[in-house]
Amino acid sequence: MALAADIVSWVLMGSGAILALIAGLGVLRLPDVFTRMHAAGIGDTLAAGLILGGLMVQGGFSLVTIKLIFVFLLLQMTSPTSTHALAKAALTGRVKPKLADELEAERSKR
Amino acid sequence: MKHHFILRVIAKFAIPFILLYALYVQFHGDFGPGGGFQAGVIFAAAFILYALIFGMEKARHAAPSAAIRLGIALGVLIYAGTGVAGILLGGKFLDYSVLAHDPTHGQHLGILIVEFGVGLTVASVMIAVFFAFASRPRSEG
Amino acid sequence: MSSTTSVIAAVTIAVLVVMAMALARAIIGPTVYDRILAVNMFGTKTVLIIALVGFLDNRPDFLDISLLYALINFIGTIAVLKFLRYGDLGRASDEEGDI
Amino acid sequence: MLAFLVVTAIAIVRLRNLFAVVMLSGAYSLIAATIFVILDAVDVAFTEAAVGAGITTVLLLGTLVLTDREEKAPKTRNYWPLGVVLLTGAALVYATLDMPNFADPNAPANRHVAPRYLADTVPQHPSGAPVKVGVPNVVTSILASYRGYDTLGEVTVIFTAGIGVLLLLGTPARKEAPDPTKRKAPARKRPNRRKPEAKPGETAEGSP
Amino acid sequence: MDVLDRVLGLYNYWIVIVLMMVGFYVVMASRNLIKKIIGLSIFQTSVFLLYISVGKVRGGSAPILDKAIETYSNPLPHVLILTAIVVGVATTALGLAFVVRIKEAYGTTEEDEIHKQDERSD
Repeated sequence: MALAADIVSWVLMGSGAILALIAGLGVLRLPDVFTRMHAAGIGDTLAAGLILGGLMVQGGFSLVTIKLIFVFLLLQMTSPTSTHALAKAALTGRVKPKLADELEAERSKR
Repeated sequence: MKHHFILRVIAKFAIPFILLYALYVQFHGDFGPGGGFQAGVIFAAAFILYALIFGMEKARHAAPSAAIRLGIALGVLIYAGTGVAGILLGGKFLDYSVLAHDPTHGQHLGILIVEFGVGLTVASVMIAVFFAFASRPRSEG
Repeated sequence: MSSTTSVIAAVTIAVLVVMAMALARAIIGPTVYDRILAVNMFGTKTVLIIALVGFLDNRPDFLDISLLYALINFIGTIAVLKFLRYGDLGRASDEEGDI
Repeated sequence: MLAFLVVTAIAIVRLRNLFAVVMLSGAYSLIAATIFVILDAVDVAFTEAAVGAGITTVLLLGTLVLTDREEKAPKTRNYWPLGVVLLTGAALVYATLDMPNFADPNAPANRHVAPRYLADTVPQHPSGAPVKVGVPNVVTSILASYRGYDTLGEVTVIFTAGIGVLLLLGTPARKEAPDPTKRKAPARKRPNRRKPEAKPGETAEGSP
Repeated sequence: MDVLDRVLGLYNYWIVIVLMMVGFYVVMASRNLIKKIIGLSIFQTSVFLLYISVGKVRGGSAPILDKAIETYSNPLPHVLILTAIVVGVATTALGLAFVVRIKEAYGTTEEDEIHKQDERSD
């Protein structure tokens, strides 16, 4: 039973770490703010959630797990919010999405 | 940012928890990391978030400047007053052992009160400083 | 237990690498939004690092700190974004009341 | 982590956009706090995270709102600060050669009073038996009990700084703001009195 | 081996010195007052780091008493730095308030322009 829990937590943490790495690569390599936001936003939320979930399984039923749940909830709440606010600010700012031109071209063709 | 409904909803949801967390940090400082300084800063951070999202007008309403100034002074007064209370009860300045019958309890009580004073002052000063910066009109040139 | 510890250590190293990437983006980022994004991500990863280090040290009581980090990170991002709107909209006069 | 810290610091030096500098100083604070956690100083990390990453960033942003956002490029390049810095750094590195190794349990700093603090007792005043403090967080008990005088002085410093900021920024700017509705602080009744040239309609609008 | 040991043992202090010098350089070389204050806070953080490094004990844990733990790090530097951080932010706030007032009085935050205006008014 303990082994099963361990394995579950390893899988969760490992996939979280891999996702985090992918998100990091995306933030480093993608061409403009909005595409980077995809990498960062989704990667952040899901990777953080998975890693915290793995730790929760490690912690068992205790105060630690409750605190972890709080951290988890807070992250799930605030991270998308700030990504949303950032996207909105970037859009109303001077930044133009890189794919906007192609989108326009596509639309005019139709 | 009138259209930021998401921000508003999230903030409305989060601020009570931040305040509660500040109180937890304040009074749990004896057993875990935390204490007056940290709690004060977190408490102030909740007000700063409120002011950022709902505007200075409402924030001033929530924390009137007279109350903040009172808080600044009162925190220091609580700290020093605890010390004086030690003298009056027959100890030395800031000697908490005489505050209760059992010296250990006295120490505990003294630490708790003093931390409360610290937290009050820090929170009030941080809120006051932020308000001073945020509500200052921008000068041209 | 020891294999779990090594898994946690590996995850910690991965998160450190991600932090390095985010930091690089924050330093080279061409627009301010890139920097905000990277710093926000950096903060999230810091939360994870604190939690992981707590488990590595076998003293996971210190999750309070990572809770605090998540909070502060959020507040910082909101403050920065408000500042940006503020600057872009020109002068301060039309703001403050309804941001 | 230490390498991160150095990289961030150097980036702060190189960048000229003050906004980016503020962002990076927030990240710098976070890194420092993480290092504090790794070095077992949880309380310090707590404070550094809340203060450095939260309050200081917000205050710096508030200052940037009120002042410029770009640093102007220096007209002349000056090399003497670099020289002074290198010289001082070399002297300090030479001085570290006498320091004990990192994390040495027998370093003098760790053998002087720390064991007494960790024993969790205070000597009672009229030469009685030592009193148990009974507070598990040693940092808190030192802060409030053993070194209560320090902390009292320090609270006074914060008090004074708060009063100073209020004195500096609580009064209105000398130049009148172009838009009277912008001023909204109820604590500022003085500008209205000191504004004889304002039209009556404007003042009425300014004080709803 | 001994040299390597010393280098590893002093590595932390050297990082502290590098940071301190970076902060010092910003304070001296930068003409912008806000950047000077940020440099000052870098300097401060390096001092904090120095203290905390001194207080670390090998194999020690965070100084929160627990029955299961034998060695703790030295709590005294933590206390000193705890207060120093809060005092640091208070002084930073005061400095920033001064910068705002200077900006209002002179219209700039660049040091040399302020000097120029001072000379002109003499």
